[in-house]
Amino acid sequence: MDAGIVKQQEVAEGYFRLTVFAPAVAVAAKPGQFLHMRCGDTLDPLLRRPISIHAVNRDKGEVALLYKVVGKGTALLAQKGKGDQVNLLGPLGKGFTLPERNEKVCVVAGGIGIAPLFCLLQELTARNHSAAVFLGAATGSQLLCAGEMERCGHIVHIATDDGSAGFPGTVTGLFEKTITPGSSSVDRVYACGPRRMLKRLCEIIRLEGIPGEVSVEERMGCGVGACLSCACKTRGEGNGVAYKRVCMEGPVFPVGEVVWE
Amino acid sequence: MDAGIVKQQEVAEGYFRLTVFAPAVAVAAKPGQFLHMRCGDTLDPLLRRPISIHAVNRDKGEVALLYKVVGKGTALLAQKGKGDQVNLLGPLGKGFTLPERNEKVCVVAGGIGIAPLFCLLQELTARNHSAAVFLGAATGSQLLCAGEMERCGHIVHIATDDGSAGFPGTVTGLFEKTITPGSSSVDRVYACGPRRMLKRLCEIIRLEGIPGEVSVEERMGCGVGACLSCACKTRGEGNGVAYKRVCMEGPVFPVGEVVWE
Amino acid sequence: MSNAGVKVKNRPNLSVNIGGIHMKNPVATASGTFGYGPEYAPYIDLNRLGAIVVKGTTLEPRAGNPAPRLVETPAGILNSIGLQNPGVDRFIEEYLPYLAGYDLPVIVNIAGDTVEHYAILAGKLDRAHGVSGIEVNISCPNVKKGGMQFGSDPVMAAEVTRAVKGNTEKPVIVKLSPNVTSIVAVAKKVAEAGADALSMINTLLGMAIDIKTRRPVLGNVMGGLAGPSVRPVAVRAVWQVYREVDLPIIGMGGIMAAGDALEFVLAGAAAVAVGSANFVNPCATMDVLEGIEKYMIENEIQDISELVGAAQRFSL
Amino acid sequence: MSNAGVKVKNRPNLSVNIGGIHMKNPVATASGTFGYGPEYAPYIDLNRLGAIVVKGTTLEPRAGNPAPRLVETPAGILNSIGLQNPGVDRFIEEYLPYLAGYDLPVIVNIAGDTVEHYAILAGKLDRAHGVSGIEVNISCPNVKKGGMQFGSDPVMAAEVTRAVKGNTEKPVIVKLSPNVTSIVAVAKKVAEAGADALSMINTLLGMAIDIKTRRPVLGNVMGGLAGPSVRPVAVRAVWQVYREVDLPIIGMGGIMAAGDALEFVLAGAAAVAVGSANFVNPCATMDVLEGIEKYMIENEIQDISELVGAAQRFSL
Ligand SMILES: Cc1cc2nc3c(=O)[nH]c(=O)nc-3n(C[C@H](O)[C@H](O)[C@H](O)COP(=O)(O)OP(=O)(O)OC[C@H]3O[C@@H](n4cnc5c(N)ncnc54)[C@H](O)[C@@H]3O)c2cc1C
Ligand SMILES: Cc1cc2nc3c(=O)[nH]c(=O)nc-3n(C[C@H](O)[C@H](O)[C@H](O)COP(=O)(O)OP(=O)(O)OC[C@H]3O[C@@H](n4cnc5c(N)ncnc54)[C@H](O)[C@@H]3O)c2cc1C
Ligand SMILES: Cc1cc2nc3c(=O)[nH]c(=O)nc-3n(C[C@H](O)[C@H](O)[C@H](O)COP(=O)(O)O)c2cc1C
Ligand SMILES: Cc1cc2nc3c(=O)[nH]c(=O)nc-3n(C[C@H](O)[C@H](O)[C@H](O)COP(=O)(O)O)c2cc1C
Ligand code: FES
Ligand code: FES
Repeated sequence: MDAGIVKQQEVAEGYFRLTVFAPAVAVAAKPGQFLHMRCGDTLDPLLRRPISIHAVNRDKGEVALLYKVVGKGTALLAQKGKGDQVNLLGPLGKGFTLPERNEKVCVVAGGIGIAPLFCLLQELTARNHSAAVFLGAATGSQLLCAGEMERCGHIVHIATDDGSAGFPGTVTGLFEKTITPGSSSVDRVYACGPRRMLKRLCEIIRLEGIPGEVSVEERMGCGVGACLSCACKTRGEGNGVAYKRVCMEGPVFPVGEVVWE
Repeated sequence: MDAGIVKQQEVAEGYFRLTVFAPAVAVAAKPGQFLHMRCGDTLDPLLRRPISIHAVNRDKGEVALLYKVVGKGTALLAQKGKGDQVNLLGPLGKGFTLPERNEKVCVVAGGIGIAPLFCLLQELTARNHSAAVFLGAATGSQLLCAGEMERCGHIVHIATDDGSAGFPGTVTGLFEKTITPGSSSVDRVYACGPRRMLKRLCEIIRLEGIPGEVSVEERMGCGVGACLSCACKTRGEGNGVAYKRVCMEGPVFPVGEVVWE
Repeated sequence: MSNAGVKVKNRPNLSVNIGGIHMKNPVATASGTFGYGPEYAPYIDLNRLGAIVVKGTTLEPRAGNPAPRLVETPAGILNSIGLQNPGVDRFIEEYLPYLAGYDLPVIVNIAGDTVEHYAILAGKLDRAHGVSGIEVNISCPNVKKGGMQFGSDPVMAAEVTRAVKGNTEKPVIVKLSPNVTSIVAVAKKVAEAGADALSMINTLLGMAIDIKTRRPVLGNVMGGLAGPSVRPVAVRAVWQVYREVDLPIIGMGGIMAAGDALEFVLAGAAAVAVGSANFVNPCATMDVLEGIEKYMIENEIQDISELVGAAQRFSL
Repeated sequence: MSNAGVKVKNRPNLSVNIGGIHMKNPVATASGTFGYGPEYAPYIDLNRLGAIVVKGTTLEPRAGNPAPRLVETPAGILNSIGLQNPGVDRFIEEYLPYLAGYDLPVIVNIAGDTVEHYAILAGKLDRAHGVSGIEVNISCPNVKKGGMQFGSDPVMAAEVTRAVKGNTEKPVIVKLSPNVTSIVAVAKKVAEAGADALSMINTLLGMAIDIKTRRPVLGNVMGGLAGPSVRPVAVRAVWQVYREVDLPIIGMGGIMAAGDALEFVLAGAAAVAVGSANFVNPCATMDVLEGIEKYMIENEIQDISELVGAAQRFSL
């Protein structure tokens, strides 16, 4: 479907927030799901690009995306402005499982990984549920959404690789340092970020026996489960491994399911 | 080189006039030469598109192009607007040989063929030389530049295929009907238009023994003479034929040189 | 073209017969790009397809190749899925029944490590309810054993064809690889061995390297190139085979729109399959179908067969 | 990579030796896409090129194929120039002297109808002043006789190679066709026959049909596909040949930018040639060169040879 662009803003250098008018998507969207976006009109780039649903405004029928320009698809998307149309499919994929009312929730985001997690936090806010957010970025200027999350009542812990803001180091380092080992200070973790970060985080929380979910990325073809491109290695039945489709069975997987390599 | 777009106007449905700021081109351009334009930024479309120099304003450093949207290259070009940049090479090719001061000049244009001929007429105007212009189009709304040419003192004869304006029929039909056979009412003819039209026109003027030049089209690769894609069959030495490069030896050829098939 | 000049009053006839498979129109899906049907049911009415060709099926279940399995290339897609599939038995039990609910020919794409595998697969599918035809994949570049090796050698290709034909009454379509010196030579041998139809082309063997990591991008190193980038190669293959081999051809490779499909038909394809285009536009098959019909009406073509191979008339 | 970790202080070494031809950098032009030099002299300093490979040259002058000779395809170019050229004698007399004014290796691409033609061409160029090497084109899809036929058959390819080698002391590069079942098989035979280097790939055989006229677009029906669309096929060819044949490779096919060139180098090409990209950007060769140098500096590579085939280390 084609959706009209309501707003496009560069929120930090190379990071854009795109708001489209897509009431059907806004109604159906669940945190963790994604849209499959056509970034240009010609055969180059050819494929759609998956972008997580970042925020939803059901009243206005608006859906927001937060993305980083990394290649030609996202660069073309960033050229579009208010009034332009953009073609999208979705919402696609399986979202996050929402926590129980009384659970202590931690959200761990590395870089642009905050994109889908913000949508989850938005949902938690609506349920008067606040979370501890661990937000990491390469540098202070790339810490996205921190203020907005705090205003919604979430507690935001910050880490930057270059130490320009908050804890100097990785967000997993900060998380590890902050949670009290062995205690039940965390009931559930949601995470999204670079593969290395997710891998490390999963090690930590499995040691602590904390359940959680991660949103993973893989290169996609169809986005609808037909092409088997987006294979994610997971623990299968028995002790075997099986490839699951990030676009259908994911992008959100239980922490224990993903086989990191 | 990149040139800034000063103006882009849809002058008739599907026909655009694009003005760019390109002082070096404006100074060097000769009527009949062309620019090799990059229409998009991605690999599709891949190649540049040749477009004739339509008008030149040396004082302002501006060059205008007149083009018809026929495929994806021209469609992309038409999407650009004031302030955008467009990459171009040129001026390329060999232009028209200008007439002697006292020659009676006829200009015959079919459809978008008026594009390069207008530039020639502009040059004639600058020399106080007026021409008889035969302007053909499918329908009245596609008769381009007629008013402007009249204002410059040229006499414009009109033909439309559907008879909605001027002579009902082809522009070659009108030309044949108008010139007096055997007389010396025409000293020199310049023409541009569809291949079929040029072929017919060349037959007529060769019968009458009138010299002239035609601007022909061929699919181009490099535009600079390196790839030999733009072959035009011409009468070679002796009685043989030889392929000449439209981008180098053309696009303007003497009437007798082109072998029409 | 006896009807030239006569205005077409009725809707043109788009139905075709591909080696015994009746298709209500010439637009099929390409194996591996359309799953097993349900994936695209939210987007199009599957009943409007000429045929569905399902993902490559093997004797045993296959896990497929390691990620990444896909990388975009200029106007193309390089993939190395590696025939991930549940195996023929689970396919018949769990996936095939869904399609029984639809009124469209189901063509099952099969791949084996050995000639015998192909024969067994053919036998199992022969007995399965709801299979209209078998597409023999001797051209998959993404598996270690079998696959493209069979398709690269005319003699082996013929052997596989005979083995399949010997075990089924159902129409057999052999899918050819473009990674050969002469696709005509392979096609001829396959025709002699009894194939009912040919489909072409499977993907071109290719690869991409990530200059940051300095490694091949695909987990499996090499992959198969598909998409609009390969269309000129595919149209050429159809053109060459049409003139030498008297079997219906299903043409594919980079069909994004109706005009592309018509290129294949004019070159000699009796039907076409839409592959990667589904990823870009989930309604691509329907857009192609409607575009072909529109072209026929505008050009007063009453039967699609008038167009098949029509460009050959002007050839050297 | 003994220098890993050590900051590169001097500019990296980009010079390469291709079978005896010393190139100051690995960026050459692809035959047929760069004319004879003067065409691009207004845009770049020819002296900065690693080498120039001129248009395919034949014994007698050739008029070339009828128009249209070129059609754009998705991210590609289909051409059927048909080796239009003034013939070797006029080439030597009229075109070669221009390049003598420059300090760069001139490689002459030759094509013949028969093995003997190749031999005679080699002899004439051996005696010509200012020729640094001969590129043997046994892979042109656009001529009726010879051309790709020689390149499709390993035995014939070897025969042509031997004939050329027998008639010249100059380095001989054999240009391979991708339109074969096994490019490695051809490369091996050509290497045995004494080739000093290989270049790959020439164009893929393809065609396009105009659905309005219902005819092939190209005047010569079929043509050769080049441009970014074919890059995955070309990189794969270089990758395969590098592992099996011990000759320097000039890689080409769809190089538009430095990153593309580096893909070829990492796959195993010791040098690269820029073809169709010149049409899009007349400074493409210089942009590629500068980009390679930048990559080397950023990655602390002191000599381009460290990168040649580097991706092979991670292969299966
Ligand atoms: C389910 C899902 C949700 C996503 N949500 C977001 C989001 O909300 N915001 C956001 O900014 N990004 C998101 N991404 C990532 C986004 O899809 C890619 O950044 C985008 O496709 C890159 O397109 P491009 O054309 O700009 O870059 P390309 O030119 O395609 O690639 C640029 C670089 O990234 C690499 N690359 C491209 N795609 C992938 C991939 N899928 N995995 C690993 N490497 C890759 C390429 O090799 C290349 O080096 C998501 C991805 C998935 C799978
Ligand atoms: C020297 C020269 C000067 C020109 N000047 C002008 C001008 O001033 N104004 C203008 O509107 N056009 C001009 N043209 C034509 C213009 O270059 C083409 O219309 C343009 O390249 C089409 O690009 P596209 O991407 O829009 O269409 P495409 O998608 O490339 O093609 C659309 C249709 O046109 C056909 N086609 C494309 N190029 C050619 C060709 N060169 N010859 C024959 N058929 C072709 C295609 O087969 C297709 O059917 C000129 C051409 C030449 C060679
Ligand atoms: C992701 C993907 C998976 C494929 N899987 C199969 C397969 O299982 N069996 C098969 O015969 N062809 C397979 N193919 C090849 C397609 O059926 C088709 O021949 C090829 O993609 C060319 O068509 P296209 O350019 O329209 O995609 C696959 C192609 C793609 C892109
Ligand atoms: C217009 C054109 C003309 C060509 N002429 C020749 C030729 O004369 N001899 C030859 O060996 N290759 C010729 N080629 C092939 C190129 O040298 C090169 O192998 C091919 O185009 C792939 O590189 P590219 O994708 O960078 O263009 C030609 C290619 C094009 C596009
Ligand atoms: S992207 Fe096609 S199955 Fe997931
Ligand atoms: S377009 Fe390349 S020679 Fe004319």
